[in-house]
Amino acid sequence: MDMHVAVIQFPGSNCDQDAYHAFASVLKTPAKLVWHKDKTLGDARAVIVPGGFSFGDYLRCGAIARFSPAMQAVKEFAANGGKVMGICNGFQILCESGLLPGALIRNNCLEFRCQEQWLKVEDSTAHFNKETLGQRVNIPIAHGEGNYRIDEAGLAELEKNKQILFRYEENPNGSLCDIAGIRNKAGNVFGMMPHPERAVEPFHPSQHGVALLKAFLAE
Amino acid sequence: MNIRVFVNYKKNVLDPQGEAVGRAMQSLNFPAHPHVRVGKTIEFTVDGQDTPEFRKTLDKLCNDLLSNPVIEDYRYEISQ
Amino acid sequence: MNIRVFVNYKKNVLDPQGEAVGRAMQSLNFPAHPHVRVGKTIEFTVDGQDTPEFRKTLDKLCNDLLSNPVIEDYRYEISQ
Amino acid sequence: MSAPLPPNPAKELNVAITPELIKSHGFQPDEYDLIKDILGREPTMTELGVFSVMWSEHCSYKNSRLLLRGFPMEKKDPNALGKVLVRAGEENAGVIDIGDNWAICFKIESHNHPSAVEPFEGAATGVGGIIRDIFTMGARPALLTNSLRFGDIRTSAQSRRLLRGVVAGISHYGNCIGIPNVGGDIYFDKSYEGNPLVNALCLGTLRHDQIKRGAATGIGNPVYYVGAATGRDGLGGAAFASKELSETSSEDRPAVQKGDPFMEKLLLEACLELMEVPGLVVGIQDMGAAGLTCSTAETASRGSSGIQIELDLVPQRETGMNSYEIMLSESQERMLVIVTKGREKEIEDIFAKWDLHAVQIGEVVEGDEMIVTHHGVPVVKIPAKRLADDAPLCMQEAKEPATIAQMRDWKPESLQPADEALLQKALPALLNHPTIAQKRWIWQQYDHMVIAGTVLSPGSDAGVARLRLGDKEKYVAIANDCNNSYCKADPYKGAAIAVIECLQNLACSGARALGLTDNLNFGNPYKPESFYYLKEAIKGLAEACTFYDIPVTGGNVSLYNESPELAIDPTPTVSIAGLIEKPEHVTTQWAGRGQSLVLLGDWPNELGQSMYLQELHDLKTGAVPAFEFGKIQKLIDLTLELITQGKVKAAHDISEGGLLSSVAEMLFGHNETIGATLDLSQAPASIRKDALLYGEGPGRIIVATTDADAVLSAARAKGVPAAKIGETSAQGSELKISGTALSWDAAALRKGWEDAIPSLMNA
Ligand SMILES: Nc1ncnc2c1ncn2[C@@H]1O[C@H](COP(=O)(O)OP(=O)(O)O)[C@@H](O)[C@H]1O
Ligand SMILES: [Mg+2]
Repeated sequence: MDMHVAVIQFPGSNCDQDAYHAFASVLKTPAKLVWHKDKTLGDARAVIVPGGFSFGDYLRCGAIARFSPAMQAVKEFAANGGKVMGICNGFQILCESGLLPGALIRNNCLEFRCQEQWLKVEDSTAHFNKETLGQRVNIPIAHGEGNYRIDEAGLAELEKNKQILFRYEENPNGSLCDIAGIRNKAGNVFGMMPHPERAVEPFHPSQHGVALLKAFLAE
Repeated sequence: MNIRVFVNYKKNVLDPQGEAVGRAMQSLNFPAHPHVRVGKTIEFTVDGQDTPEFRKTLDKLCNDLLSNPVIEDYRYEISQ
Repeated sequence: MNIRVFVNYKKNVLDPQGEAVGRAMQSLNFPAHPHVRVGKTIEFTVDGQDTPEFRKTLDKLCNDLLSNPVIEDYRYEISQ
Repeated sequence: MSAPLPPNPAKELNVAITPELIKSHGFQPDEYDLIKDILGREPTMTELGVFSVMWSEHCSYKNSRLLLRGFPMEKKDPNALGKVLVRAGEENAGVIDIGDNWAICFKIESHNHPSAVEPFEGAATGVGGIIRDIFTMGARPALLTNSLRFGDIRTSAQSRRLLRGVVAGISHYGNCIGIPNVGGDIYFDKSYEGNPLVNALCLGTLRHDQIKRGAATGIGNPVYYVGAATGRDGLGGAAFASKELSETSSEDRPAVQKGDPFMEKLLLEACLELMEVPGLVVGIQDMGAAGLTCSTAETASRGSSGIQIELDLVPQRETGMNSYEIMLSESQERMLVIVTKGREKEIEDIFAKWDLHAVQIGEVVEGDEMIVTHHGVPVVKIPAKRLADDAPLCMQEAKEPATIAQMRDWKPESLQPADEALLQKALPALLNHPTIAQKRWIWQQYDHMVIAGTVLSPGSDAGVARLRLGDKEKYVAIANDCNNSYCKADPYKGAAIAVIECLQNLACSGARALGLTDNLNFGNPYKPESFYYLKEAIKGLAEACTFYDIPVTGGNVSLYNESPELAIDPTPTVSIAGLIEKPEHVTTQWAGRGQSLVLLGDWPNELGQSMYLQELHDLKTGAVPAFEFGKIQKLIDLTLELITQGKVKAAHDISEGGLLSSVAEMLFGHNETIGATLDLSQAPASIRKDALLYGEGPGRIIVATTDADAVLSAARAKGVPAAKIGETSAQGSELKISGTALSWDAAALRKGWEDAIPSLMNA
């Protein structure tokens, strides 16, 4: 069996199919949907925790999803060095799970924002950098709670370890230091509010998501 | 027992909703200090006794589910 | 004065958030009754005295801004 | 005479049916006689409630159904693309063939009154309701749009509050479920002060073999209730004014329903999964208004069967609800499903996967009656078909309002010719009017990109979505419209123009129309003037649809949109869905640099009911612009032909704000604002300058092209008047009209247009 990208489906996920198609139909990479009650990820080469409103985003975004059995499997997968990316709600879930530092709170405008979004690419890893992705990328956002928060020590850590992946050119949500996406210290867990799976086809705002998702999968 | 859990942002965490409420109060000429904090209450009932064990379970619930310790504090009230 | 306003859904209004939290508690085997209600607190300070006039202004604020009287009830606590 | 039913287990319901109760349930004395005739006895209190909701305006279309019979329901050629597979009124929503064994299912619905009471929840549950109508049919929702009307947000804080709440509510519900909102329309006018309109549309896709019917058939088949528990939601309505009907005080009976989009998302996924299982689902219907009553009565009626349910089995959120309350509750996110007997475990397992309960509450029975028991005691026993289908239909008296002739007779000559100063100032004034200004403040709060299929986001003439259908792809476009001033001045023409404008919007986007859904928002039908508007508007829609061969596949009627002081302007909102053959045909309204602008259609030459008159002369008057169906057909065919031949780079119709406003909008490009030099010297000298620049009316499309000659000769061949009216500039952003001193900086115009709504809403 081919190694596949596992896309976790929670009740309330709504970008699971989009992420699946970005890999399966656009990148032509085998992908598989994994139900949140599953205890294993099968033969996954990487995991996507997709966007949406898992469990209605009630209480706090991602607060309930983190207890799903599949998230325990994701934690083990990440602990063994497996690659995990959380997009939007997935980013929130990874923060709630403790797989990524910090937290995401209400946009400072208090409204949902759906728009094209230019991001400054930071030099973070051997694959996530200006050389592979370009100086700036246009990746849409769609969220009500994308305002990234972390304490001073945590922020200093992020900067020191080059854990910041992207910053907003024009900050849409009040996020600290314009942070749009980060990775963990080890460099195998990624989280970002913008939606790369909405930037992969000719009619999308850009096709910058293709390189981005490839960089995520790159060994 | 009736349990009421109060969850609030930690003091130094920005509270966008609180700020907006503060601004709105000012524009209504309500004489409050603009520093407003908006928090959550979660109320439920549990059969049983208020034992130290129970408090331990409740603390775990508050830490794991009802609040996010990275940005929030909680406290609770237990009444019969 | 410190003022703390509590806003909750009226008794018979559906509280989807409370229900979701109730289900989550159950799946974590926390022994609460599944009927959970989630509410809001709004805290702020005001210079001045707790007079009947002040309470009138505060009630107006609660009705106009802090709660939605169609589906929510409020109450407040005033402390010095 | 039939034997009376035993006493209701809830003693508060065992009351005599007084004339007051009959009246408070909305019945005329002769209607009550009909009920007694159907039952062969006096109704019980619960039955009175059941009849009142089934025979309400909302469910039975009492005052509009006879008029609606004028709509074309099918294509003239039944084998043409766009064949109607499920007709208007047959089911929860109509279905149209789009080829390759696939179909679209779409409908619009209003939630005006709830939104006036509680804008956030009212709008949110409106979105929830229309989404259920679509997935009930077996279709997966693919897009949403909304048609909104509010008072003037420049002067009315109340209207700003309503707008803010409504947009937040739509955003809350649609975003959570994950259906892109790709467009809509919105007008601001004093007539909507206190009476906002909130019409929500959903469009879904399905294979022909996935179409589900809301029919209860097969004696012994179990009837399931799925979704949220029933509470006393929405029981604050008229029938409940008499408080003896409930033990609960009115304060505890929320007049508005509260929605739970998460629950709806689970229901949607679970129901679609359920319907994929061959032969499992016999019938399915959502519980909208008067949920349990309507769904049981209608499924039984459609299946020509009897149905029996026990209310003790109905999941309840509150204690002590009586049969009247349970049957009339408007709790959201509930469905009724009838499955094949013996396959109960299959439905229960699918719902368990989604953490939902499917509860059997009854079964399909012999005979033709809807039987409801509570604690085992029969409380309702009504012939289902007669309850569902025999509501009295009325034709009210119609009288042409005097204002119609007054406005028609207004003479543009009574207005001084506009001097250049006025012409100069009019453009920014119009572009800053909230009705014309950019609506981004609204749609940036909607997730318009989820599903990753949005080809044209809100902001151009129509929304366009790529549909992923098995291994096929198709492109669907949707446009919404309705100009209230036109409809007030002439409901027949106004309604026809709404259809025309949708067709033009679709053509400008490269789409051919398939079918129409409409929402008739009017005042009290018992007022002859109000009824006249309704009747004439329906006639206008019907004639336009018949001419253009666009079947009406469903819609909604919302009457009584008035406060004691004021009725809304008549507002038959129209939405038309269309198909775009190839992705390369998708066209926007944004011109590029160095292109020619060509006007297709006659030169603008009318001022009546224009935004220019309203804004710059404070006059809401004049005749509604004239049009000829046939000429517009040619214009639309020409536009589509030019687009498919690749001769057109951008297209935009002339609507509110006239020619100059349309040109300006074409210059407000995606990446930059460009300029243009217009040359209108070919226009007949007899046309007033203000009418030429700012007059409105259907039948005109401006296209941007790099081959003006080809466009002009194609137009000549088709017999469509056409004239080159200018060129976009190679650099800079000046918009000017040669031979005049008129000149604007398009970038400055754009700023005013973009800031108009946010500056009002964020103040
Ligand atoms: N309520 C709304 N929701 C979403 N989009 C809207 C809404 N109102 C207007 N729009 C979008 O704004 C754009 C301009 O609308 P409108 O001014 O009605 O243009 P037109 O006159 O060309 O129909 C359209 O793309 C439309 O879809
Ligand atoms: Mg319009």
